[in-house]
Amino acid sequence: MTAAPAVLEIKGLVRAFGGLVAVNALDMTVGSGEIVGLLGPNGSGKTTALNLVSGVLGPDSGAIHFGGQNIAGMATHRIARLGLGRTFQLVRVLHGMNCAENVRAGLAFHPARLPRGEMDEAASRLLERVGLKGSEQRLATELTYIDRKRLELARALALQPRLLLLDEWLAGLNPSELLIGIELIRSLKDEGLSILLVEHVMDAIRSLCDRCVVMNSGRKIAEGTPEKVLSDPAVIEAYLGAPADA
Amino acid sequence: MDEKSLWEENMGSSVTRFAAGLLAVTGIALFAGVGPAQAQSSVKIGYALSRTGPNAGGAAVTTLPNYEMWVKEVNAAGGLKLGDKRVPIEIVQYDDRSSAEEAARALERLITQDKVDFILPPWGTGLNLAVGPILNKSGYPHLASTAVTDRAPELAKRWPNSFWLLGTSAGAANTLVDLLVKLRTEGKIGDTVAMVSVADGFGIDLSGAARPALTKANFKLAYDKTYPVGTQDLSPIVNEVKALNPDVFIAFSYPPDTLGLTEQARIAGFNPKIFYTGVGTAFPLFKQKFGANAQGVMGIGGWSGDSAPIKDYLARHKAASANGAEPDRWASAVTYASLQMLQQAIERVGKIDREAVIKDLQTGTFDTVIGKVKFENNLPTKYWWVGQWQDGEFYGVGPATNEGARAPIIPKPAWKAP
Amino acid sequence: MNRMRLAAALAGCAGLAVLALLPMYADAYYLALAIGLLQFTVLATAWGLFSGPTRYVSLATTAFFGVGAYTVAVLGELLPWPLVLLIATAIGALMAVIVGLSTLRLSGLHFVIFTFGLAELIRQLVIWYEVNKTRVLGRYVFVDITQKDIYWQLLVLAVAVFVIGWLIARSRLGFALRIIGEDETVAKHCGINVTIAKVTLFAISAVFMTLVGAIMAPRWTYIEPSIAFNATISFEVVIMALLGGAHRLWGPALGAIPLTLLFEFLAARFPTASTLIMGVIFLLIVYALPAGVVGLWDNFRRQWRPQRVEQGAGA
Amino acid sequence: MTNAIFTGLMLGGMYALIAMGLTLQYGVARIMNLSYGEFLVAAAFASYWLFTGWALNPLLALAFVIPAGFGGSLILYRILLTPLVRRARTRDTLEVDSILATFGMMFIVQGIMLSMFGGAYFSYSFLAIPVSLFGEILALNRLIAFGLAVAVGLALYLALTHTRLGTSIRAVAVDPMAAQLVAIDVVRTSAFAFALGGALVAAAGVLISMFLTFSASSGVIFTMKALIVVVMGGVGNLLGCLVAGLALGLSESLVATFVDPGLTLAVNFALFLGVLLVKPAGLFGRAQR
Amino acid sequence: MLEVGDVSVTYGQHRALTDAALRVGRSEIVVILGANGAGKTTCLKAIAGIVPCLAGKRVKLSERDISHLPAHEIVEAGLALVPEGRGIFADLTVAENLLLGANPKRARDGEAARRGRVLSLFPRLGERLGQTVRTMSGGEQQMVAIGRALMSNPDVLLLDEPSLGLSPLLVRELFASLRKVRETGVGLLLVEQNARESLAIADRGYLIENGMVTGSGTAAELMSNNAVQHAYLGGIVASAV
Repeated sequence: MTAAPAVLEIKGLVRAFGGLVAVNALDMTVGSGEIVGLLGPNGSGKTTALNLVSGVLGPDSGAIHFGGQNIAGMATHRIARLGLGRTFQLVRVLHGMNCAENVRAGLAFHPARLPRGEMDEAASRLLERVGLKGSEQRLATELTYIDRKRLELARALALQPRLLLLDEWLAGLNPSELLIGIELIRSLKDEGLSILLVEHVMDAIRSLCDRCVVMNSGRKIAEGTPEKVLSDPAVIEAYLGAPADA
Repeated sequence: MDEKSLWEENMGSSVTRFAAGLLAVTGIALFAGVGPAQAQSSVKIGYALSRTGPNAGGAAVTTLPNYEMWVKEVNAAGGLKLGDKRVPIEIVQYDDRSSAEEAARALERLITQDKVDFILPPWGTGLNLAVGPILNKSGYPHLASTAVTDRAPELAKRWPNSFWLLGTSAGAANTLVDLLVKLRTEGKIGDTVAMVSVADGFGIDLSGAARPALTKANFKLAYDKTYPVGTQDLSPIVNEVKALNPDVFIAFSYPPDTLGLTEQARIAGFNPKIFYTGVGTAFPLFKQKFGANAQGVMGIGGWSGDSAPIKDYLARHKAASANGAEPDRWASAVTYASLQMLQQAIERVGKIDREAVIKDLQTGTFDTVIGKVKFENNLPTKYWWVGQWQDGEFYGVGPATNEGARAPIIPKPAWKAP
Repeated sequence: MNRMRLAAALAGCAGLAVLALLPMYADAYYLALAIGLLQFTVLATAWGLFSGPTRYVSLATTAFFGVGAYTVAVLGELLPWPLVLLIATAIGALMAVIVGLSTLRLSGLHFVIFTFGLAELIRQLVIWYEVNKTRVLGRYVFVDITQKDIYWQLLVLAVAVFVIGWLIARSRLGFALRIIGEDETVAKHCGINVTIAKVTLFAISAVFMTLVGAIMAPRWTYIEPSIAFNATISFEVVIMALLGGAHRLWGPALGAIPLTLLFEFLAARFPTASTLIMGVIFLLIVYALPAGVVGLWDNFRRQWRPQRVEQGAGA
Repeated sequence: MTNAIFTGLMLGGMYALIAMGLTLQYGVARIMNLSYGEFLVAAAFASYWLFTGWALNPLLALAFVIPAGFGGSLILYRILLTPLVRRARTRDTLEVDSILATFGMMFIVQGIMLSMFGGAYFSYSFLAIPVSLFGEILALNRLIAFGLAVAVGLALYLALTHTRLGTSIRAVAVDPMAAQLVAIDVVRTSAFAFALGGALVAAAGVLISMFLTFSASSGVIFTMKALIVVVMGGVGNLLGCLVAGLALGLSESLVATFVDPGLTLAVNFALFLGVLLVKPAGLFGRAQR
Repeated sequence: MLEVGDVSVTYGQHRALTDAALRVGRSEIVVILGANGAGKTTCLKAIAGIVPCLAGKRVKLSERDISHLPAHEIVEAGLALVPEGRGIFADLTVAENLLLGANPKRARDGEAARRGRVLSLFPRLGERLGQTVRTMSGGEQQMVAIGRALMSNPDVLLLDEPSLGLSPLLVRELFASLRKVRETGVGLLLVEQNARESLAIADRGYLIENGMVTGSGTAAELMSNNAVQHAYLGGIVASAV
């Protein structure tokens, strides 16, 4: 499908909660330097899929290859150290810390960590990168919703990830912010980062994604370019419901 | 939304002021508590007792009523006789909360802050041992009247100011075994013995001493187990022992267990020829709970219930305590006797001279409610180790050579329905 | 700023020197009181070291304390004192690692009760061992250690617990723990091995508790399980640390010191009614100080800081 | 063997009886009541006082002590605990606050009992008569306590599962936030559950005073026992309480009979710790917490 | 029937809702549209009294002022909320959840009849009365939640993303049932992702952006409103519809 070697390769992934199969036989790949959108209505299993990849949950069956290693069921911190950064659907920043510390949380614990002296500089650089220049000393609680999202992204980038999981990172941004956000993600791709994007904002998906995978009720129902999947009748039905009957 | 926990919440400033004030007042009050030394118009006597915690039950029965009664009596008579004048006793008392550390600190406070003239010991073996070095170092006489330890002779040597009035567990065990041997020779009992003990200092020491003594005397030890402190149902033990049908049942138990074992034995109809329990058998509570069924039950301790001083002591104790509580028939009388000894020693010396008082205690003879007492190497020569409830009184029956010893009722009469 | 720091450091050293010389002029009682204060300061601070960042309420204090005391009771007369302390450290750390690995996945109250049960279990096993193997329950500790020695050792331990606490706070471990305390999920996604971080901290905290037990043991000649594994110690330490404020290194000490003094004062002033009064005062504190002494301090600072800034601007 | 089982069941029934009130207080009202044992001992003292002073049969005394326990707990919750409940923003905060507050309560209740009765041991004899059951001799008073424990446990279990009030109590235990959505006054229901727990602990106190020796200082033993049973059975679950109590009682009596009475408490704690390691939420606990 | 004004909510420093005002009439279905995080859910919770609001909040239900009532009394007054994530008692059975739904005193009369109506609305619940809710599928849990809310005999029903996690077929069934509910005289206020379906059954709608009500109109107006399309539906409508 893609020429570039896959950074993430998921095969036959299954995870059930009680009677509910949240992710059902999911296959997908994210190629190197590729942005893949993971789409689907709320409750279709996207976040569960992300949680399985980042190790928050262990799969019932299936394989997840990340950088050539099967990480299915591996502890989260080990996956993170392999170079996987993520943001959360409900933005999670470290409220009691200032912005610099929030970013340092990402800098301090991965294998290729910097010497202490360079840490502050790196944190400032990352803050600037996401548009929070000069916010080093501000407490995370004092930030607006948008800025918390930026801060969360900076923390994920601090891990120097090979793959970035963004869980509705653009949700809730106003139109002008959305443009900035899209530019930011695109620039990350230009730096060679692979990104798996769970998103509802279709403008963003259109302009960013190389490929999309659409899920519904735990299953993959479509895959392809944004244009292709967004015109797929099955996708439209999943999203908007079948056209109302008379 | 961030969840803040208790230690991060803030609060109103009035509350702040209140709390700050509270702490400040506490601090001031604490240091104001360090009063100036008093002139010698009274004899200051201090003690720390377990008012709370696991030891409180024992201290409240055995020790506290005697301390209070003695002080009241002495002061009613005008006080301690120092030379030719009488000086009233002034009491300083603390709660050691049943903790060795608190007891140690309370005594250090009595010695250095309150500068008391004499110190009465705490209740129980552990606490008496814990405060031993402190009393020794500062030269206070230490009349341990509620401690049973096999190292008593050694401790008495190590701390010459200390007197161990309840003796050693070996003494207790040997007396009991001697009595059993005598009864066996008389053909009154067979040679099967069942023994249980509480897994605490007291039970372990006593069973540890009784075990070899019984074996040496060729008794068959059919059952020999321990149970943890705080066991709430002892019926498995009683049932199992009953099935073995021993002639003699020995329990080195704590008061709640003593009551529980006796009750369970009665319910299960376990009626050996000798039924020996304790601590607690000698408590008035035992008689109160079991009434006529106490008849023939043996236990640790005892006194010469027929002697006039004891009868008088019993009457005075009843009159002095709240709601007419009786003393226990073992360490209570010993505790009171220890106070009498202290009093006599002080009065013979005639002044507050602790060194001389210790000397007098080591060498003198004392007339007490438990008879004449004279220490040898800081240990008394006579103890009551085996007592028995006979017609509503707990008489000493062993050692049989003691003055006032009664003949035991063997076998124990059958349990009656309540 | 640097001059301020220097001044603070000098003041600290001076204070420490005063404390170190205390046994020279304090009488036995004040020495005993100081020992009590140090004991609870170290215990509560060590408790806060672990429970502050992780928010686990541990009632295992007395388990470690008792193990320390028993190490001394068993080995105190056989081996040189530093070696005894070293062994106590090792036992405490080992026990903490085993307990930590098996229990730190429990949450909330379950951890509380588990740690309490653990202390009781160890106590029962010690009793059973003594009863069945050594046939003597109580052990006598006759070692050549004076009250002053105990005081100095505790003082060293107190300094150590603060220094180590301070170092941890500045270390990667400390940073990791702050993140864990804020959000464990985020911590994992930052590559932090949460289990190792927690267990390490639990072990460090446990070592201090074990050492306090070991150092205190010679104070009481006689050790038996009910003395060494006294459950009230666990409760008092929790209460002190929570009262002081467990999320700051120096918070628990601010609870331990006034409460120890308060207990002492009540026991001395109202020996017969201390329980009742203690209960009432305790309730008052709980209602009046919802955020502990540290909260009081933070609040105080919050109220004053703006004014200070204004003054600074004006100058 | 049968004897050991009978004894174990009776003991276990007693443990369950002691713990049932706490499982309501903690499971529903979310108050981790450290003064629980003190209330139990207070009820035992009340029963002792009524029996020795007024010659009132302890079983009749239940008629006075249970309402007093209910009323007293209700007042306590209203005055002392409601401010904490209102102040608490999360369940954890309330837990810590209630631990601290009831720790103070523990001292107060104990102090009052000390000043009223002193520190001595208390015990009296009531219905301490042997009855024969399946060839085994048991004490009638323990048998009655066991019977009442099982009866009360089952009755409450049925009431909680089969009545509207019971269901709303469980609703508060399961999800206090959602309970508001069905017009349940969470604070009132919690107060009721706490008071019901108080009534249960009062009943337990009266019943165990018939055969256990107690003193003003023995409350903490009962608190701890109750806590262990509650946590082991699953917080807020009466059936779990009964099962855990019986399991502890049986293990204690079997170990005492066949292994060594010295190991009973160790085995109790080991069993408890074992259950927690395998099922952190307790035998009947809900999976997610 | 329901009139709301000046509702503002802050979470810490973050202002989630500013002076929201809206109105729901009798037998009316009103939908709130807006992007994730815009404040829709907060708005419903504030009306239902389960998040604390800043001073000045005005909520009137059937001419009665319920602004300052605690949450459980708001239910008693006739306003029921089906929260996002359903807020059902997962450890209890379906029957128990329905029983609890009828807990308000206003719901006791005619409980049996109402229960019959709910079960005919969601026949699947009738088959599974004894089942613990936790073990049911997402759609079934949603039915329990709505059924439970209906059991309280509400005048106004607030629904937070009722179609969340439901298959298209179920969504259609659900909206059909909501229409039936409306026919009984109940006013409905819903927050929905599923814009087309919800606007199709709605009478009117409000648009929330960044915590503020920025627009309102009839369903038809909103359907063709550019701002709505942009803020909420994004490009997908433009391209796919």
